[in-house]
Parts: sequence; C-alpha cells; structure tokens
Amino acid sequence: MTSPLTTNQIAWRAAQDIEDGAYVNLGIGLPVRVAQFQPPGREAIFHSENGILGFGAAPAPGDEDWDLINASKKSVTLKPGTAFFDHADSFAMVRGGHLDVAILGAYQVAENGDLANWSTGPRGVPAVGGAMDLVHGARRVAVITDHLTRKGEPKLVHRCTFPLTGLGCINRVYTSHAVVDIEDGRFVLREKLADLSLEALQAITGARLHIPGPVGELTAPEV
Amino acid sequence: MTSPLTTNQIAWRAAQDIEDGAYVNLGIGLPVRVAQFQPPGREAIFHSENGILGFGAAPAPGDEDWDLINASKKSVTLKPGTAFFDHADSFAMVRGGHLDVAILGAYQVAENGDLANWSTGPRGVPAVGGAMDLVHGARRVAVITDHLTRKGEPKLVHRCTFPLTGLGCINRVYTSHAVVDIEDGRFVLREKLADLSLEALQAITGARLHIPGPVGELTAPEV
Amino acid sequence: MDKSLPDLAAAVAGIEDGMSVMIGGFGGSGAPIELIHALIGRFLATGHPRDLTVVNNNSGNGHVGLAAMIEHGMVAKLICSFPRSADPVVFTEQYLAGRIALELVPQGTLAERIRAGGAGIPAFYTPTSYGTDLAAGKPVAEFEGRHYVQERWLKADYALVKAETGDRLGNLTYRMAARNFGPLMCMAARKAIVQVARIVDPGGIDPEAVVTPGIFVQGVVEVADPAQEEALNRAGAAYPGAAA
Amino acid sequence: MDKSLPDLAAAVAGIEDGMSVMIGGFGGSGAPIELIHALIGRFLATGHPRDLTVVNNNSGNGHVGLAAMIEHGMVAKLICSFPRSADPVVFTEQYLAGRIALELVPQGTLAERIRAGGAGIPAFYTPTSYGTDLAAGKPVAEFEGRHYVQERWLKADYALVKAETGDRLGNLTYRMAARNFGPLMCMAARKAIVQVARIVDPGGIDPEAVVTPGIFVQGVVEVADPAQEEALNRAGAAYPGAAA
Repeated sequence: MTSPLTTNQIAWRAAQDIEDGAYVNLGIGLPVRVAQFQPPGREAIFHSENGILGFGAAPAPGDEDWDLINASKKSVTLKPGTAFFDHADSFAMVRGGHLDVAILGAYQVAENGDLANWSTGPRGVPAVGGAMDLVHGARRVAVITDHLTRKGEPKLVHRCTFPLTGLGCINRVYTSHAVVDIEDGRFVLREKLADLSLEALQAITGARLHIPGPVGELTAPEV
Repeated sequence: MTSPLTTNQIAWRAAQDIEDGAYVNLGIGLPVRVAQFQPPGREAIFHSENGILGFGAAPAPGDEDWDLINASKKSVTLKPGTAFFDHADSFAMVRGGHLDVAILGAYQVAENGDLANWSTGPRGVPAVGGAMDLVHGARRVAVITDHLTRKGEPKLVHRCTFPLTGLGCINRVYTSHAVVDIEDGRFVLREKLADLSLEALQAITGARLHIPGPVGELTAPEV
Repeated sequence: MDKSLPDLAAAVAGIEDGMSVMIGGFGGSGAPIELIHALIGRFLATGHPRDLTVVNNNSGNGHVGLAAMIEHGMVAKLICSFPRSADPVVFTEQYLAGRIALELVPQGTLAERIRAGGAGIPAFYTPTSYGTDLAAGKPVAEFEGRHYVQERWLKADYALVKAETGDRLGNLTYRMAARNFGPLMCMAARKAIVQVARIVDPGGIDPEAVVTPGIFVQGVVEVADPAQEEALNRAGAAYPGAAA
Repeated sequence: MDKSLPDLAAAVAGIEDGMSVMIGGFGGSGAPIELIHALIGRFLATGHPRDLTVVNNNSGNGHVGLAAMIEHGMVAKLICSFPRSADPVVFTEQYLAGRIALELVPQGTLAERIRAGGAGIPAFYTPTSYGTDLAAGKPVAEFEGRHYVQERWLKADYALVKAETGDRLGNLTYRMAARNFGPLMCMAARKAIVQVARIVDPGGIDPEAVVTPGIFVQGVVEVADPAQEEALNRAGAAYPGAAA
C-alpha cells in the first residue's frame, strides 16, 4: 500500500494550497514547517502573533538574535518589507479577519468544524497561547495532522471529546491519509492515498466521509 | 468695583494651578490660551487629541506646516520630545485617565458637576468633537468661562438646561468673578473678586455657593 | 506582491453606489485630496458613485476635498464628530435642507469604533456620552460602580487615506499629525487605498518605523506633491475649478 | 521633567506586597531580566514584595527572570496565556503543588484586555474562546448572528518593561519582536517602569518613531547591555547565581 504521508509531506501538501501573496499564520510545531514548502513563484507573507509580519527563514546556527523570534520562540530573520508591531495590533490582524490562511495542529477535528487542540483534559498545566484567537482569525482555517493518534484512534471525529479550541471553525484538514473539507457539518473527502480503499479510510475516520464529487489522489514528493 | 477678569486673565488664573510636568489637554477656543500663561519654572506637556503630545507654540505667520496642527486646527510647532500617534492611541490617553488636567469651555456647569458645552439645542448643526471623551479623561477636569452669558444669565446653575456633555464630571470652575470647586454636589467658593460681596456673587450664580473655608482673593495681572 | 496602482483613476475605480467610505484626515491634515478629487471626477463623468456613506472626523471645509464631494451630491450620509469648519457652508446648507443624513459620534468613540471594526471587536463599553443625548437608545452597563455605554464597531467597504511613504507591500509611514485616523481606517475597511508621497521598494521603510503594516492595505498610489486642504482654501480653490 | 531613575534598586522600590505587576516579554524577547532580578534581590534581602499577581504571556523558562521570581515564592497568582517553555519545571512544580494560582487567558484576549485597561474600556466582546472552557461564567452576546464573549479590562499597579531607547520624558522605542506586550503594559499600569539600553535627551527619538509616548511611562532606568533570557538559559544560569 502507498505509505501514509510523513509529517513533512503533510506540510508540503498544505503549502500547495497557499496562494501567491497570501497572509498566513502557521501554528506552533508542525504547521511551522509549511513555510519551507512554498511552491516556486509563489510568495506568502507570514504573520507571527508575537508581532512580526513578513519575516524570513531561520538564521544559521550562531547567528540568532533572540529579539527576533517567531511564535514558536524560534529565531527567524528579517526580509525586505518586514514590519514589527505590538501584541494588540498583532491580534487585531488575527481577530479582525485580515489573515487569509491559518494552519493549526489538532488533537481532534469534528465533522461540525469544531477543533480541540489546546488541552487533553484537566491534568497537567493548561496552555492555550493564540490558538483560540487564530481559529476565528483567518478567512480559511486549516488543520494539518496525522490521520490517527499514536494510539491508533481517529483524530477526525463525530464530536470532539477533548476541550474545544473553537466551534465550527475548521474549513479543511490535511492528514497523512487524506484531504478532507468540512462543509455543512460534514466531512467531504477531496483526496486520499491512491491505493487506500474508501472502506479502509472510512474505518480509520471517526465520522462519515461524504463524497459529492471526484476524489483526487493524495501524493507528495519526498521532502 | 474690581473689574471682572478678562478671558485672558481667566486663562492666566487657570494656568497657575497646573503643576510642573502635568499632562494637559486644552479645549478648543478659550482654553487653548491657558498654555501661554504657564508660570516660569513649570512646564506642562500638552496633549492634542488629533495625535500630538508635547508640541510647542504657534509658528510665525508664513511658517505653518498644515500637517502639524492642534485640535483647534491651528498650526503648532515641534519641541524636543514631541510624539505623534493615531487617534485610537490619543483617546486611549484621554479615556484611560492618563491626563492630569483637562480644561474645557462651558455653556453651563451645574452644582452636581454636570457640564453642557456642545449643543444649545436642536437647531443648527450639532458638533461634539472630543468634549464627551475629555470630561471622562483627566484626573482633574476644569472649566474656564465668563461667570454670565452674554445675555447676563448665570452659567453656574442648579441643573443644566442645555444638552449634557457629561454627568458629574467637573471638579473646578474658573470664571471672570470666582474660582468655584464642585464637591459632593455643591458649589464651594474658593476665590472671588476682592470687593465683590458674597451677596452680589450669589445673585449672579444659579445655585447656592457654599463657603466651608477661607475665600481667597481672585486676582490676575494684566495679560 | 505589488500593491502599487498605476494612477488615481484606478485607485478609486472600485467604489460603487451606496458603499461606505472612510476618509482619513482631521480637518485638512491627512485629507487625501487627490483621491477624493479623482472620485469626484469619476462621479462628474459617469454619475457614479453616489449615495455614499462617508466616515470622516469632520464635514469638509470650503469647496475642495470632502466638502466638494458633499457639494456635488455624492454623499447620502455622514458619520462624523465635528461637522464644523472655518467655511462649513456646503455641509450646513445640505444638512439643514435635509439632503444629507448625519450620525454624530464623539471623537474618541469614533476612533475606537473604527479600531474595533479593524480588530474584530463587535462592541465595547466606554464612559463617553453616558447620560447624554448621544447615548440615546444604546445599551448601558455598570462596571465597578461606574456607568458605561455600549458602542458598536464601524467598518467600511473602502478607506481613502493619505500617508507619507508606502512600500509595494503596503507598509506605511505618515507625516506628523496627518497620521490621525489613517492607521485605524486602513484596519477597518475591506479595501484600504492609500495615496503616498512616494512609493519605495520593500526594505525602504525601517521595520521599526512602519506605522501601518501592509496587511491592512490593499492599494497604494503615488501622489508626489499632495495638496493641503488648508492651503487650497486659503487660495479660494474649488473642485473642479481653475485653482484646484 | 526627568523620568530617569538612578539605578535598578530605585526602579523597583515602590512595588509592595500583594500588588499586581505586568511583566513585558514574549518568552525571552522583551523580558526585563535586570528589573526582575533587582526585584528578586530586594525580596531576598527584605522578604518583600511577595504575594504578587503577575501578568505575563508565559511563566518563565529555566531559573532566571520570571521563573526565578516564581521559584523564590514571590508570586501568588499568574495571569498568562502559555505557561510552558523549554524548561518549565519551576512553574509546573509550583502549580501542580497548588502553591501558585493560574488564570489562563487566550493570548489575543490577554493583549486586548491589557490594552482595554490602558484605554479606559472596561469591557469588550471577542469571538475568541466562545463555547470553550475558557469562556465559562463569562457573559455572551450575539451580534449579527455570531456569538461573542464579554471580556474585562486588565490593569496593574506596576509594569516592568524592556525597551530599547528612552528619553527623559519617557518616550520609548523597542527592538524588533521584543516590542510585544511592552506598549500595552505601559498603558495599563499605574506606574510603568522601563529598562532601556540607552537614555537620551528629549529630541533624541524621532517623533514619528516613538512607539510608546511618554505619558504612559513613569520611570526609565538605563541597562546598557541587557541580558537575554534565552542566552542565560543556554548558559545554564540561575538567579541569584554565579552565571547571572
């Protein structure tokens, strides 16, 4: 069988849908990798909620300036056209709907568009950061994630059981096995691994996959 | 009898109460004149609600830069330490209580601290500007005004009959005849013209003047 | 990405009948005279756009800029704080004749409503106007013993703004007190169109000195030597007319 | 007017037991390490201030700065959005042991609540957190068919902030992404105390480039070569300790 996409390949696949000139926020962790896979000829402008717009890639080790970090607290670089601003202006960009795309990680995504990605329950130290702002902040809010948890449980579910980050906020999910849109409270399958049967995909998905149109082949180069 | 103070003298008197280093907003019209009468050795920092802090005096005629105007739309000048900012930040300074003193004009001031200074009724074109913000914006909100209207009616009244600018917002009134504080819903007389009798002053004042302590002599140099 | 526009006509081409348009400026400082005149030019040539709702701190002065827009009958409603000026005759006559509607908003509330529109804050509470005629019909609430009025966000289809330097990504700086409402209106409009004294390449503005980040700007057009409303009025100009 | 302070001890002298203190920084960028260490120094010498409520985006990292403040037991409650870091052991242990209270606030809501505190806006509505556990007990409202949560302003007795250049009037510039919460916290605190890499005379900062106008600042203290939390942690520093 075709191998599931690696995390880098999921990030690559998500990057292919980002238009030239889009304003994009990439969540902490896996989503940050999306930036490195922008298609040639397209240039997105990345927003980091700590107050930078239009920054560049990571510097060489040893060249870090710790006043120039992204939301993941990793060192980044300046690019021509970078702008700095305070946190209120930064979240005005988010909450005010000025971003084109936000890409987040997930514990669970439900067919009604609910997202759970900030807490797995009452144990431990809770932390939310900007996730609850970002889910309401972009014209298109996407999730990238493995299709299953490490324990083999579906991450695409009927209803989230973990604490919610936002209600009805997710438009598209890129997983290791499929690309799924959320429309009218339903999962709509858009792409799947070539030789993964619908039945097999449905079996590892926690809610019904609808197929109103053609289903493309989910592929990604070695990255 | 001692002459009532001229408008310049009222402005001079109000200026004597502004502490060194105070942040001050002066309303459109008469209050703007207060700036020229700062006592030697004291320097207030003037805020103009269109987005300047710490500006200087008017330039010589012909030297105006029409991007550098105050809230009265008069040309001003830069001073070392001037700062520019947008209208949201400017009214954050006002509404957020960061000003020490605001000095406004008045149609009427009531003994309960209500101010009417933006509209004389439903006729004509209404205009409010920043007045309703400024009355809630400073630690000390003062009024400077003639004691009587041009028709000879009291401007210090029991209750305002003109549309209100703000409720219970005025702390002190400097007039041509007296300095009056507003405390606990009462006019408290602090200073009056030397040979103006209490009875005569009360007769031209629309609510009772209380005298819990010494009453000083209201004087001002020729200015 | 290049947000620069070829000329003023292109800059105002998208504004349609009935739209809401925020126009920057406090009095003449920051008034985007050339953008406004381009819009009037289009109206005189085509009859459109009209029935506009305009948001501006004032109501124009003399017979240029916003005053000329009102004089030519393009504005159905004005949302402003202070519809008076040295020469307010245009607005005053139309208002008293019932030909233009007015929503009067305290200046700080106007600024905050526009910022709220740009920041995704649908409503907020302010002490300003509590107990006055301008709070009539608005919800009130008490917090820690003090009374406040609930105000709603203000958004617009377009903003027409004057700035000083703009790069091709839309990053902006302003000139002195001409900044006033510009940064807020860029945030609150679906499309913010900005005239700048010069367009530079990305990197031409210090990242620390950017006042409006480009994400809030959809178009920049260069007007190298912009007119000042105050100077036009002192010269007795009118638009269209010989002096403007 | 001269808001410059002679030294770090004087800068933090007014902070008393039980006060609320906003501390700038996002992670290590913008963290006012020297001000925090001066405050810890006072606590170690005198036992005060303690029972502080601290507002910061995070909860400290390693054993310097805010983490050291928490480690020494000065903080009764933390208001933050993301109490995790590369080395979160100090906060984690105290939190799980019930020795420190936590109010978790979404990052954008935290920023807006602080701005609201500075801007005299007692409450506002945001879509953020609607329908989640973090909205529990808060009023909600519907505007144009969408649901929002009412959030309250956040103010503090003190703010401790790191900026880049400050003049004697308190005007400030920041350095790159170290700006983050600094301008907001200066607005929202009764007294904003700022460490700057250099103090200049008024006029030494371009009026267009001022990020925080001096009206929001009560004291500036020069720390010419400030430490970076990230660099301290990579060096394994602790405060007080040999490496800090």
